[in-house]
Amino acid sequence: MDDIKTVAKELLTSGKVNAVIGYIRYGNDKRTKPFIAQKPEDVDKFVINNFILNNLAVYLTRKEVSKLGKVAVIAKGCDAKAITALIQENQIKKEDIHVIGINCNGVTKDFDIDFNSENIAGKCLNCDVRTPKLCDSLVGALADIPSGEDLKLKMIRGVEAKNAEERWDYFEDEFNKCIKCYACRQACPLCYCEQCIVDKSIPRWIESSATKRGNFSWNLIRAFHLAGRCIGCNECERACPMDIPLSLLNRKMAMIAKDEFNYDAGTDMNAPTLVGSYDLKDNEDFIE
Amino acid sequence: MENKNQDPKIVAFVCNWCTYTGADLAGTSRLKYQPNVRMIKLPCTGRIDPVFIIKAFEKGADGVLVSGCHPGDCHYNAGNYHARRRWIMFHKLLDYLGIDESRLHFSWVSASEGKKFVDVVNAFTNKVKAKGPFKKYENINKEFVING
Amino acid sequence: MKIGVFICHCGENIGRTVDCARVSKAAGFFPNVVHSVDYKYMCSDPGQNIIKQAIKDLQLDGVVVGSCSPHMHEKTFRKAVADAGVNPFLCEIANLREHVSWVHDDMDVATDKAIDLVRFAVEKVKRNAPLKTIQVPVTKRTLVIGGGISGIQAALDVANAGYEVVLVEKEPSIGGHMSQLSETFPTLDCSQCILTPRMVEVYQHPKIKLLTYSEVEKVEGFIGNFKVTIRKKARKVDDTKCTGCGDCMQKCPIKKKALSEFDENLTTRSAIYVPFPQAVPNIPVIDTEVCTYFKNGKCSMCKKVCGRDAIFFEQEDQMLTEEIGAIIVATGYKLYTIDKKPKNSEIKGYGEYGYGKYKDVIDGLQFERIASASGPTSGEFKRPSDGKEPKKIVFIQCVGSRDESKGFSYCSKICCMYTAKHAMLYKHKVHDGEAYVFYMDIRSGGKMYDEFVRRAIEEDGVKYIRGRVSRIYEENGKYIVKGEDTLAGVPVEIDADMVVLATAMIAQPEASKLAQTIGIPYDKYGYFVEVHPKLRPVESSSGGIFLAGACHSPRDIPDSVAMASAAAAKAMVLFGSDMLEREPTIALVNENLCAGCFYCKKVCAYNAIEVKQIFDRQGNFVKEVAYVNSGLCQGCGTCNATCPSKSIELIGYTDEQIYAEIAALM
Amino acid sequence: MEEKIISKENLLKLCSDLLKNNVDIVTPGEKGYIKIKNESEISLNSKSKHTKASFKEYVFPKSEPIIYYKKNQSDVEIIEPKVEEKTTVIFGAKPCDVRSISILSKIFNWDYKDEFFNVRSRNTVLIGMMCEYADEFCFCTSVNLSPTSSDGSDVFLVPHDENTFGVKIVTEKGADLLKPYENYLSAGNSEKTKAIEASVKQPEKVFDAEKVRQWISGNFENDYWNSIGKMCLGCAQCAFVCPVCHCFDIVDEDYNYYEGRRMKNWDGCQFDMFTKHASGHNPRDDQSKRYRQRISHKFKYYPDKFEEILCTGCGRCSRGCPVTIDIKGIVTEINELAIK
Amino acid sequence: MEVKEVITETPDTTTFRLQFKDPEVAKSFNFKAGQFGEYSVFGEGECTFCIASSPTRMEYLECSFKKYGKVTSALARLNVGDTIGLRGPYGNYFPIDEMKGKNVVFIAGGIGLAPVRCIIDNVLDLRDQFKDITIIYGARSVADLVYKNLLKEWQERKDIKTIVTVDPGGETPDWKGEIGFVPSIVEKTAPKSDNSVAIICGPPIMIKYTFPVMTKLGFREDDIITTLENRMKCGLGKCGRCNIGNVYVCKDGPVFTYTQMKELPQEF
Repeated sequence: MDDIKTVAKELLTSGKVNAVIGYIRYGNDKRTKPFIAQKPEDVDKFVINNFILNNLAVYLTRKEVSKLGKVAVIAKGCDAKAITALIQENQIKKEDIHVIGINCNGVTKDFDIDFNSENIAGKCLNCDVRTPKLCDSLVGALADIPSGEDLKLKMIRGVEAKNAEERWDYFEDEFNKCIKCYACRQACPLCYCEQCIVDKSIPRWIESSATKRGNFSWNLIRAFHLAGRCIGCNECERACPMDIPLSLLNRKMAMIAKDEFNYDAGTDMNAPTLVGSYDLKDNEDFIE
Repeated sequence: MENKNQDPKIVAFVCNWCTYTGADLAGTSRLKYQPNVRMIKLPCTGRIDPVFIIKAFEKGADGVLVSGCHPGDCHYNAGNYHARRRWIMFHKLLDYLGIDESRLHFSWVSASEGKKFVDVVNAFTNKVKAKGPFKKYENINKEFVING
Repeated sequence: MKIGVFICHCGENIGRTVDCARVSKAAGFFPNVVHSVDYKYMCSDPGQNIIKQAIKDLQLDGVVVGSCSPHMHEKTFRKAVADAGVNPFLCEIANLREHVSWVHDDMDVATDKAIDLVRFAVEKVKRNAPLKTIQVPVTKRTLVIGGGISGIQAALDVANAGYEVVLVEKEPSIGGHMSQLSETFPTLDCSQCILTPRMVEVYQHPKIKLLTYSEVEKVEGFIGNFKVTIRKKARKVDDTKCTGCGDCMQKCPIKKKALSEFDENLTTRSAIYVPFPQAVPNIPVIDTEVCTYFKNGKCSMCKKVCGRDAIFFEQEDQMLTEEIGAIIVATGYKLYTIDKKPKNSEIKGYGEYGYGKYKDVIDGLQFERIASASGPTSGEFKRPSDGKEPKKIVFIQCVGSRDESKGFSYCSKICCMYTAKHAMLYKHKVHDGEAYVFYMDIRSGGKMYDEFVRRAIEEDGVKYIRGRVSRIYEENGKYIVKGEDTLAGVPVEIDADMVVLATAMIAQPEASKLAQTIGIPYDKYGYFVEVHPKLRPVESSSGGIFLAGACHSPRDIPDSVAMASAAAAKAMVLFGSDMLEREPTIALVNENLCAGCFYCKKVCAYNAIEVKQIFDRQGNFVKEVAYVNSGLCQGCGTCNATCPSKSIELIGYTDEQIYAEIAALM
Repeated sequence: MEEKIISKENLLKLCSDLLKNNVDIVTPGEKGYIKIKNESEISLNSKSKHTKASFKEYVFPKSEPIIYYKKNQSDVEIIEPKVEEKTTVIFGAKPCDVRSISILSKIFNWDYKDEFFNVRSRNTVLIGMMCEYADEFCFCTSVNLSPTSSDGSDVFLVPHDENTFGVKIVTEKGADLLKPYENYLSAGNSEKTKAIEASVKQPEKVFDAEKVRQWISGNFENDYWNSIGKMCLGCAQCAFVCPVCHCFDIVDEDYNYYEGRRMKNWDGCQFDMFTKHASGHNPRDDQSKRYRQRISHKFKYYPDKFEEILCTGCGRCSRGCPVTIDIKGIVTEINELAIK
Repeated sequence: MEVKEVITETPDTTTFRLQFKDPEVAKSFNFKAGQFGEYSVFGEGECTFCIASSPTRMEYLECSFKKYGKVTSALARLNVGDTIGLRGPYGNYFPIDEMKGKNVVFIAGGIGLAPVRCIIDNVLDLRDQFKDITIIYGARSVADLVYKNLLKEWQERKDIKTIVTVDPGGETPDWKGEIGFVPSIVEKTAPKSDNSVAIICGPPIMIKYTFPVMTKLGFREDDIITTLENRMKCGLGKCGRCNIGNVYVCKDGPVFTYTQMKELPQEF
């Protein structure tokens, strides 16, 4: 793993960047945590393995990090998609960051479990960006990754197969677990609003109470605000302390975007965004 | 034909230039329609945010009607195109979440389509009436019942 | 905040189905409502005085009027409120007439609905902000789209008033359909003789910039401040050098390949051509579809003969932008082509009349060309097929018009008159000829119009048969016209030498596209729609865009000219003041909350959102935020709905106001 | 303290009886602390990992109405909701979780007494169970608790073997609960209990809370806080899953035009909005300041005021943190800084 | 409580004169100068500000607020006769008994006059128990001055010294008062510092620059008293929002001396 260290060290010593955001091991071998290296010697702690779950793009829009000046960030393919989307949405400028892409060999669903076909994260199974599309330098080598069953897709199909009433009941129960800690929002690289709509009090569109009604609206609007934007890193679901299967929403929305508009979020930084553009031929079967 | 107790409750979000004016035309033409719809006038369908629809359901609407200018006719050139794209995503999301699709109706009604306005309102009112109260939403609102 | 509610009975109009007293009583109990009354006619002077007095007596700072549609009297009431010293934008209208009393029968139910609507308005007005109208400067230049008689008239009127005009015509010459006509009804004066001087006047007018062979590509901006992009199509002839000598056309080896549009395909023209000899400007264009040079590069005869070196094969389309204050749309009409059934159309057409199949079955404009002294036959009546003089002509009216199953349900208005004219012209020249007219009704309203038709029948012996023609077929060099005389109740069969179809006037095929480009509504036929059929017949619903001539609906020359002058007058009214007042419903950015994703910018159709950089007190860059150019913003609110954090809000329709309305649903 | 023995079978019978007698039973399971419908849902596993969230919401709900109001023209009628007096048994909670109630009751009872909390906690019987789970995030011993501490429990269970439990009856409330079911209990074996307790592996004590408190007092402005603030994403997951975080928000919600309720909702000091004034001024405008508040409140302010550390060492906040900000690690580092 | 009178102080500042609907409550309600209340508009929420009237004048309560957020906007819409909720009084209060027999200096900026006005009125009602009284009040502009009538009344009184100032640029052509920022006016006025107590309230920036001036003038840190404003919700020392160090502003404050404030984490 000298590669990442060499690259990161070079970036820091040459002064090309003021900080490198990467991963360090924490606790046991099956856990990492994000780390911001500001001194060349800090990068010695950097690791790249199958437990680098965090999407570090989330740090790029944070005021505490942007204060640091130009930063480099280690990005898996999915993370690089988030960076692309952030550039599309004017949150960062390509020239202000340095993306250290990694040839990704998949990650686990969560920390503290073995990396194998059972525990591989769903997003890695059919990944088409194991080599990030957007990167300034690239480290690591691709290796075979375990194949596994895409359980989340299966769950989505399962939900789709239910009738409307069952679907409502299912989501009502899931959303009812929500405690409004907003970890999903904070962990999302694309939730960068200065003030979330749920915190807006004039008017309060979404009730901040963790009641059925407030939870339903919140989860619905969160999914809608990410429609055509979510790049599928699944950090929201991992961050949720109540185990609400948020990817069922986000992924479904991405599937709709693909079906309806052949749109993939975070693949082209110059492309028009899904919401914000239109086509004269957009489907209007449902409009009388 | 008219229902005294004003149920179901239907909220309509309409644009000022087409549907609102179309409804005016229905009035000038003295076309009768069912009285359940309460219209909220907006400048353009582009102004209609999905949260409006959610809020209307939260506040007890049994149905929501959204209507504006036909594609190409937008007073603001493209507001309805942007709106249409949002609605595509939104109505699919609602459907996925199990919100009964038939409680949300999208339509294009131009300023000259007083008759179509009446038809849309009547058909939708009948549909919602047949469905009865929006039980699912009532259920999540019901938590609210005063227990003091 | 103290709100007054004023319920109007509108005579009986509201009062008949809405219990206005109950509405005003209920409204009196709404929070913040301190005064609530009803009155017979709120919009009348005494009615307005009730409002003004209440404002003064009770220090109201919000007013709700339950009356007719805001589209009717919002302005009236806002002015009344302003007269009493309250900001006019603190007045809201509840539409109790068009949306309640006129559409419901049951009084209880209608009254309940009225109460709800008043409650919405009260909740909204509570959250209205006192606003000031926005003043924007007016560019005192007019764009006239279309160089037919309507466009010419409008352009000349505006220009003669001293304002600059840009006249855009898509064909190589101005003149439009009127230049094709022979004589005009009811006076039978020569069409070209009265039109040509006006065309020349346009060409020479110092205030008119004439752009022929050009089309409007894009219209941005708004009333008083349009930015119009015009595509000046490549003529392949340098118009600054060309003198219009015509040598090129003489020498052009292509003579027969192209049909003359001006002569309605009855003759041919060269590849480099002017549509007709009196064209303005008299500068040819090269039809690159047929020109040999453009096909295989072999010929360049015109270039060789041009003494001025004006042929410019490499010329490309040019884009011009013009700053414009008002737009007059005068794009005219087309005739219904009946030989082919239009694609994806429900129109079935009149295949049974054989138009397109039989050379001597022609439409009205073709007949005009034949009758015209400048036409292919120099005004002599010769039929297209063999050049023989037709001895028996059948004219059929309402081909396409007033016929929903085969064409359009409207009346094309001019056919009765021009058919009478055609028959008359024919009879004047072919004294032994017979002219038959099949008609449904004769519609000849207008000064000297009915007299004209009478003259055709009574003096010139044109035979009018009331009834429809079912079929036309050829037999022994004659066209057998089978129809029915519905007055006599007998079938009729005429062996004609020629048949003239008075086909419907229809909108230009590209009218809907143009309407979308400039942002005006159009009806299902493609005709542009006026904002009010009676009181504002020449204005489109988009401010600063006016309508003239047959692009609005079928009409004859005097009507078109009158409408053109009216549109010109409307433009000049706009130019009467230097500044324009605009509704202050525009978007406003909360810079603290804006995260600068610029989704608002993406959805703005007016380029009204700009990027603004924010710096802290020490001058360090903090972030980029959206900034609304209040001159460009039109207040559609699409940005507001798109903004995920609601950091941009449409004043007058803020989220808070809409929320309050929804919450007032109960 | 009286001690008894109960077999697993009887324990489940006991639960079954309680359920029949309209007592709510809340017990930790895979999906967190849940209210069970059937005693078979109970898993008595002292080796299980902590649930993701604590049982805090059963005494201090995530959202609860504190008043209802009905408005008419200019008058308002106020209806105060009543908390249902219904016994809830928290069954098989870990000692660290059990302790949270007594810590919380300090804040809810100094000066004004919060009846919403008090009614619920009064009706809650805590049956704790010895804990044999310790991972790298556990640090109960560092905050003066232990896996075998019955402190805070009304009844405390110590598994003797798979099918037998030592039952310590700690409080009168605990005794009252068990009284009707005495026949399920047999005589205790405190020797065995003691031996088992002694054999439980205790998490290593990694810091001295007093030293930490002192360091915080003198290091309000220390660069250390920035190093954490930089990494923290500012979600309130840590506060919401914490057994003793108790900050809340009060908002009004309209039900319809005339009626509504005033809600008390969990809130967290890591939110930017938490202290933001309406004017836009924010005393804690930076994540490092907010994280400093979190640590200071837990290890200095609360101890200063209530002589109680506002932390039970359960490690939930760290386990669940999306970016693995580990409170144990941080306080240990502070401890090291303090020693230096 | 019922709104009895609405006084518009500035375009965005309003004063309410309130009376209890229930006479029983009115009788039992008492408070001390410096305490605050939680005012609520049902459906919109609660908002915290001090009681601006003096406890010596119990026929009504007064409060003043500036339109900033959801609740204050809703309050601003209310009319005479409308109902609002009040919880309180909460918090501590100015040590009026300890101030007796001393010179008192009141310094306020902007809407910060509201809490100070309460104690000013209180002191003025017991005028003979105090020595020299100086009031220094400033606002951004003439239009932003609150309690204009009261200011006039104070300025006319011979037994107190009242100085009103506006920030440079905020004056109107006919402005007769001082022009300058509050701290510099305080320095210029130089009120007596021995046997004196100063009460200061205003925007954070004003407080920050006034403290050093006070010390320079010789005031003891214990005799400089201010009242803090923090975001509050419960007012009961529970919700954790107003927590600074180990104090809850809503219980242990809002009144603090300069000495106490220096001991707290600098987080306000």
